[in-house]
Amino acid sequence: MTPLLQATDLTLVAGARPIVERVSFALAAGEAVAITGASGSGKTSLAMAILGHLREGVTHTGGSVVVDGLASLPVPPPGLRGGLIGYVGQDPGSSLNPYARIGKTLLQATGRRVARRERAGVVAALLDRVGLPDLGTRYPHQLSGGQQQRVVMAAALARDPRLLVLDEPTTALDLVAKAEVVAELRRRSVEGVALLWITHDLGSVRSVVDRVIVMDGGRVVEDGPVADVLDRPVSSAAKHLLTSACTTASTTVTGPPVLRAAGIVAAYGRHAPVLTDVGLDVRAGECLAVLGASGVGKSTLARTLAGLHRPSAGTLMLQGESLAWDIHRRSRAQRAAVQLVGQNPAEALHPRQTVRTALERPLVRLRALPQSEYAGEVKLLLDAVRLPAELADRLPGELSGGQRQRVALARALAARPEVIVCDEITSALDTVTQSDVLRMLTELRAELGLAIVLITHDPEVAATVSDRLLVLTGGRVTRTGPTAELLPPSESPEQRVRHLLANS
Amino acid sequence: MTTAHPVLRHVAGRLVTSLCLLAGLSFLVFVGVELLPGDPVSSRLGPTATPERIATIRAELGLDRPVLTRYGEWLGGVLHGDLGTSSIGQPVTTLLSSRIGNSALLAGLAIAFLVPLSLGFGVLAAWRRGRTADRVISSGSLLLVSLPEFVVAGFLVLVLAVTLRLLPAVSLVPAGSSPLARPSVLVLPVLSLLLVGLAYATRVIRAAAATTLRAPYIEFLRLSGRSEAEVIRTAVVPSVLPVAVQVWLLTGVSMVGGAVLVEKVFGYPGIGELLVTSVQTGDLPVVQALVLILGAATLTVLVLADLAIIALTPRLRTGGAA
Amino acid sequence: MKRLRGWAVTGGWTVFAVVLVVILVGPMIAPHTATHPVGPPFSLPSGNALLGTDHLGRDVLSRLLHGGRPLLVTSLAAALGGTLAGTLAGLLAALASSGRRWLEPVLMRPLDAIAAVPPILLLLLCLTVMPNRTGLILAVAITSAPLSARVARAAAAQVTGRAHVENAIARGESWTWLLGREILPLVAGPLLADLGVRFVAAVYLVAAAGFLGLSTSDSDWGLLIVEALPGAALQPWALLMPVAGVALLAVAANLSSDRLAHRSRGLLA
Amino acid sequence: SSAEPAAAPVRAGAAITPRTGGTLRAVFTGGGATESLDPFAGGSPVDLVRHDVVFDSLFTFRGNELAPALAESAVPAANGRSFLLKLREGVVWHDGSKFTARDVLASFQYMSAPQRPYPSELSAYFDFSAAKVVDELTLSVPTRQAVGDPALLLAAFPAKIVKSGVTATKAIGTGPYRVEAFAAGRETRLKKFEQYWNGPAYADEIVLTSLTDPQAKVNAVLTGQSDYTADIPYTSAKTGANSNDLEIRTAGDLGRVGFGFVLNATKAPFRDPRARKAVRLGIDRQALVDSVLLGYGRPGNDLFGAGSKYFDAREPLARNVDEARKLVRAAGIEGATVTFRTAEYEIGYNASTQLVAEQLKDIGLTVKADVVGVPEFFDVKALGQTDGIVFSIGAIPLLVAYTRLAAYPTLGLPDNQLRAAVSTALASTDEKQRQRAWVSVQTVMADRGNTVVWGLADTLSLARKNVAGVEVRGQAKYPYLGKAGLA
Ligand SMILES: Nc1ncnc2c1ncn2[C@@H]1O[C@H](COP(=O)(O)OP(=O)(O)OP(=O)(O)O)[C@@H](O)[C@H]1O
Ligand SMILES: Nc1ncnc2c1ncn2[C@@H]1O[C@H](COP(=O)(O)OP(=O)(O)OP(=O)(O)O)[C@@H](O)[C@H]1O
Ligand SMILES: [Mg+2]
Ligand SMILES: [Mg+2]
Repeated sequence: MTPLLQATDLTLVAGARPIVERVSFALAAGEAVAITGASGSGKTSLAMAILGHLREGVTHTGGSVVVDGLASLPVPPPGLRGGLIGYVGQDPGSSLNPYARIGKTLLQATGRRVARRERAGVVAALLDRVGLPDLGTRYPHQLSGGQQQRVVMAAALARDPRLLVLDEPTTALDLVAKAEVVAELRRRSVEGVALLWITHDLGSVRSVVDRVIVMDGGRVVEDGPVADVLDRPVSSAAKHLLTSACTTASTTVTGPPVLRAAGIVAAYGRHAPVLTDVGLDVRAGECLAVLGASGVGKSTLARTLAGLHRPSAGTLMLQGESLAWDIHRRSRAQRAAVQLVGQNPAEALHPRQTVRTALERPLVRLRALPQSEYAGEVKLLLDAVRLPAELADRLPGELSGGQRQRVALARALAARPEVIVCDEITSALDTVTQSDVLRMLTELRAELGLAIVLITHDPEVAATVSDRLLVLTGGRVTRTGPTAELLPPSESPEQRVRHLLANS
Repeated sequence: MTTAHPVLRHVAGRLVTSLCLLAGLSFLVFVGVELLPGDPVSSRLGPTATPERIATIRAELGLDRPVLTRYGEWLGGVLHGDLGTSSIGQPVTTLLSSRIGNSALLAGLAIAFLVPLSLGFGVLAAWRRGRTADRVISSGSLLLVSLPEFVVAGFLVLVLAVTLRLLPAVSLVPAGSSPLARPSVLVLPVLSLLLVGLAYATRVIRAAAATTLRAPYIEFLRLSGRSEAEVIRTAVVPSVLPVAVQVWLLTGVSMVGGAVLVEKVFGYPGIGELLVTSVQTGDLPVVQALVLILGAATLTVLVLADLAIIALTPRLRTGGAA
Repeated sequence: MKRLRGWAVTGGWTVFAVVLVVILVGPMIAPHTATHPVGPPFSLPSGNALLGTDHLGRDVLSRLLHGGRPLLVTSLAAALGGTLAGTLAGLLAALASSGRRWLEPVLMRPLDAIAAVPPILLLLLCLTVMPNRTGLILAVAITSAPLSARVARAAAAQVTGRAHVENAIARGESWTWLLGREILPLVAGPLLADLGVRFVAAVYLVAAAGFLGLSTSDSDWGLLIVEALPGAALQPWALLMPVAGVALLAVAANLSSDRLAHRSRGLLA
Repeated sequence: SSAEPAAAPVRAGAAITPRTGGTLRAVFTGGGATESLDPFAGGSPVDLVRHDVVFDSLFTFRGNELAPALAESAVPAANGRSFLLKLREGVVWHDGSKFTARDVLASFQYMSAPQRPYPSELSAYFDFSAAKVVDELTLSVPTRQAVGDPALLLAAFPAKIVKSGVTATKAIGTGPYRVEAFAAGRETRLKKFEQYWNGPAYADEIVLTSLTDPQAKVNAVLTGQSDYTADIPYTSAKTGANSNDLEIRTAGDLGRVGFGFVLNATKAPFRDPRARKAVRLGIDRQALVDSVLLGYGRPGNDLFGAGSKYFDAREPLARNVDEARKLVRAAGIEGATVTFRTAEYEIGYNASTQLVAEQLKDIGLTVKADVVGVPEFFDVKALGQTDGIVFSIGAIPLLVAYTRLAAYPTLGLPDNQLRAAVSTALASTDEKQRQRAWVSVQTVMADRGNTVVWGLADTLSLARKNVAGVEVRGQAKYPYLGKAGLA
């Protein structure tokens, strides 16, 4: 039987650098395969090539991809996309048409005409599949990151494709939501849909996929049954990825809070408030994790603290002095002191500015650094987030998803903040890079007394790095206290979440 | 709680501002026209008038009184619906009534064709960027843009009317009837206005659409198998509309009062030429009335254009920017 | 196909360069003066007058060669001035919608008022106050600013809410950076298209001003076109050549700005 | 070469006479919204053509001779301080009522009221407020100064007779056509008035169309939308008609317009007669005729009023650059810069100024063309500061031409002999004496005058060949259609 998907010696280059090198693998109908690999190892490039698409600057120099007997490159045959292959991109934030309401996007994704009367029902059903309430009348910018990601998933599932190419489809999801999506995908797989699932989170796909492919530096370094690869990895890359390393002892930091917020009420337009009476404080050198389900208002809280969203009530203090909510009314020092790393790294970087420019601007505006030191500082910053220095002169479009995320983080660090608010900054990172980055943040806490507000849906991450925890449910703070108490190391992740949410 | 509320408040505010602008404008123009070289009386009487007679007539018409006094009187009249009397003694209202309709008709027709055509050509050119269709549309529109409207109009007359005899060369409209009674006389004037406006609108829309087509969500829509038609319809067109609407509305406004040359070439009875002759002969009451009416129309359209930006930009519409 | 495109672009640059050179050295290589009659009016091209003569028997070629510079100085300056001012106001207004709401009406209402005055009146008023080239440039610039402003604002409204703009605002970037580096590169396409059209419009407004007795030169290309129109059937060259000149300038400028936009990836989207 | 006319224009349909019936469609330059049915309000060519067939004057011109119309005679008193006006019998108004002396008296008062946009200048000569009705058909009119030939003035200035007690815009006249429909700036439909005193007209209906663009007028006839248009541009004439059905006509000698300049003789340098003479010798008349008029015309002899009675048709001066240079040197103005004021008031004004400026370079004068907009052209203050102004006068009576020039302090020639001769020509009741006075006036003007008339421009029209009976009475730009029709 010929496989549904066959990649043979596929080679893609960007400039002179190969980003996918002689990749060969096959995928039978109904088979589920996970692809994993370090950030920047060529996973997204490979996925796009399967769909017959090359990003600007990337060229196809050899090999082929054949799907259902049809070559995707150089020009994808009609019906390949959408009908045969459903796709979920890595960047949900910039995947949705900003001019169409969610309902319209989903109806289009069904690929057929839906009678006017049935439309609302169809949309609601599609959203329900991925665990979302009826958000059909919203525009993409009115959704939280996790909601956007699930909408994209719902759109990919809408047309019953035979192959699903999923590029890190659960990075913005909390465990409950992730479990729902994974369950839905498992159902699909059982029904005979082939899955090609790019992920860093091998734990949660284990129950779905049959095989795992590990990529490193554009090559396939390992390809085997899931149990073999996960439990007995051969390649050093795979070994490396699978030894999740990061463990930092949580400490109890004392002293006055650097940032203290109280009584925050925040709403969008005339909708009901997203946040009600939320307060938090974080001390120098402390890491406060904010945990909560998707769409609960975590990003709203982050944006509010950063001065980008005006709450309707609440007070804010920085180093014991009152801090204005409006970014325009903050002084230069105050702007530098509180930095935000946003949830959507694709939009956070100007598409026409190089990484270097992005990193230099905070140096120019917020730190009085002589120009001669820029180059050195940029190098240091890139190094801190584990990015090679040669990336400095690339545009965001020429970076992988994880690389962009790290550039955004480096840009925030460039301001030498006292408090850094991180909104899901490790979601697109493989375990190795993730623990590197988290370790780096921990070092900064110790060295410079940096305070961190870490927004995450991943209790694992919260448990590893944070000192204290704040749980948001229904727009309110429902639990707060030392991490060790709220997330006892003895419980499994699922248990922890159930536990936390049930108690609130 | 309705969402229309803040928008209504915004509109009300804008209308009040517009009224103030209009009042200020009318005053400035009243004084400004006064400053223009040439004197209404001597330019009307021409070379046969002696300086003494000019002086007498000026006094008779009250033109020697202070500007402020005359402005006050005029404004009082306007508030009572009286736009004054033209220098040859006709009430300005009757003078303008049929012509305004004719001009609006001309501009309206031109816009009715302009909107779909410019959108179609502009988006098509952007979509086929660098291909033959784009080259044809881009260079065609560029060429048209470089030609002044009187050259375009003159060329159309020469070919379609004088040589081929397909259409009337001049828009003869019998006394007492409207141009609509003889639609054939509208074709060439509308076509001339359309071509010039079309070139401009197409270029701007092409550029806007080309920018959108490089956005990541377009790439994603394509990757998820949306047909090109769908991509264009649901993503590209909505993204160019805010800009396109500005161009359409402002072009339309300028066609009402600014179709001077086209009106002249075709002898079309609109207000563009009336405005120019009135300015040149210093027929103050007519200029005043026209500025007032065109100004009011323009400001209304501008408010609409602003609302269009809000209505067509999701972030603004939902963000309560009104 | 690719080869052909390359040729077209090279061709565009070449034509642009040739037109520019002609404009710059024109007065020096012109066989006659711009004003002296050299033969009977409306004579067709001959050895004496390579492009024939105009309605007064003046050499069309020489007038063309003399007329490029004033065209560039006046019309281009006016178009640039108007588009720049309008764009600046429009972008600022769009940007102000996030923070300084009061700035929007302050910038846009005066432009609305200008748009509400018929251009011909505006032109006359400006020229009465300042009856010289500066006045003319100013007048043409003022009439074109409102439309540019609106195009710029509508385009910018689509991008001002993006996270990278917010980030730039948050780190206290100056207006110049926000406008020039964050927003302009993403909306430059429509604005460049607008500029091209403003330039052509300026050419003919300047020519029209010549007929109101306010000419700033005696052989501006726009003026040549207006003058040649009545006799176009007798001596088409006198009309065609300056029209072609204006068109070439517009086409070539647009071709190369398209190209520019394509190449300078850091500046324009 | 293209300087030759495509085909020599023909004299206006001389050979054919119109038949009765049919609709004549004619296009004239319109005045847009300012057109009016009131003969003392609308002043554009189409207005004047319409006024001419709807209303009658007391006297009119036939060629350059006077002919009685509503009046039979105007007999001046011996001292010229009043005259007795005898009116025609049996004239009826369009509404059927009888025409009487009271109508004429009312018209006099109406036309001279200063509220009229174009009040008649006759009140400068006649004291209408003191005019008296003598009987049903006779009036006596006192004058403000001695007037020897009142009929000439009554014909030369607009003096249409409107019905007493009826608003002039109702357009009730005594002319051969009455107004059926009117839309300012667009169209007038005229119907034949069967009870016209001079016998009914030929065409049943005349449709007058207003257009402002000269090329549009030509296009209307070329495409068959109209039958006739007057005053077409020379470029159109040269391009020729596109069908055998059409012809280009000339109004002939009497319909020519004198094109030239008036020099400001009240200040240097043209206060000096040698400087004025130098300009006359320095210009190349034939070159101007060939360029500005495209050859449709002939050189002028520096005197205005060609084609009218008493005109001195002497030979034009030949160009003599050496002589002119000598005069310039003698006047001590070599290398001087003078300003000539110009506006495109008529087609060719700006062109002729530019050409003359080029020509006068040869005699050592620099002419700076002061191009202004049409509305400010006759600005009195500016006229006083300029050294010369471009000017044209058609075939109007010399009396009118010279009074018009004298009305502007800086256009009239400050010369006592001239002034005396013009007053004599106006006041004298003796034909011989008037004739001598005009000879004297024109001798002064030819000798040391300040007018430089370089050319006599043809007035051309484009007509379907079967258009007949179009007459020139006064200015060829607005011909008389009362006797016109289709053959
Ligand atoms: N257009 C481009 N031009 C140049 N280099 C590019 C381009 N696109 C991607 N790259 C580089 O190619 C490599 C592979 O990118 P890709 O997006 O496929 O990585 P990835 O495996 O998906 O990483 P991540 O897990 O971070 O998303 C990266 O090093 C990236 O910087
Ligand atoms: N502009 C907006 N208008 C209306 N509602 C909005 C808007 N932006 C976000 N929301 C809603 O507000 C709620 C909170 O959004 P927020 O982005 O803060 O969630 P989150 O906790 O960050 O979720 P996630 O983990 O999925 O990123 C969501 O339900 C979202 O749908
Ligand atoms: Mg990726
Ligand atoms: Mg979020």
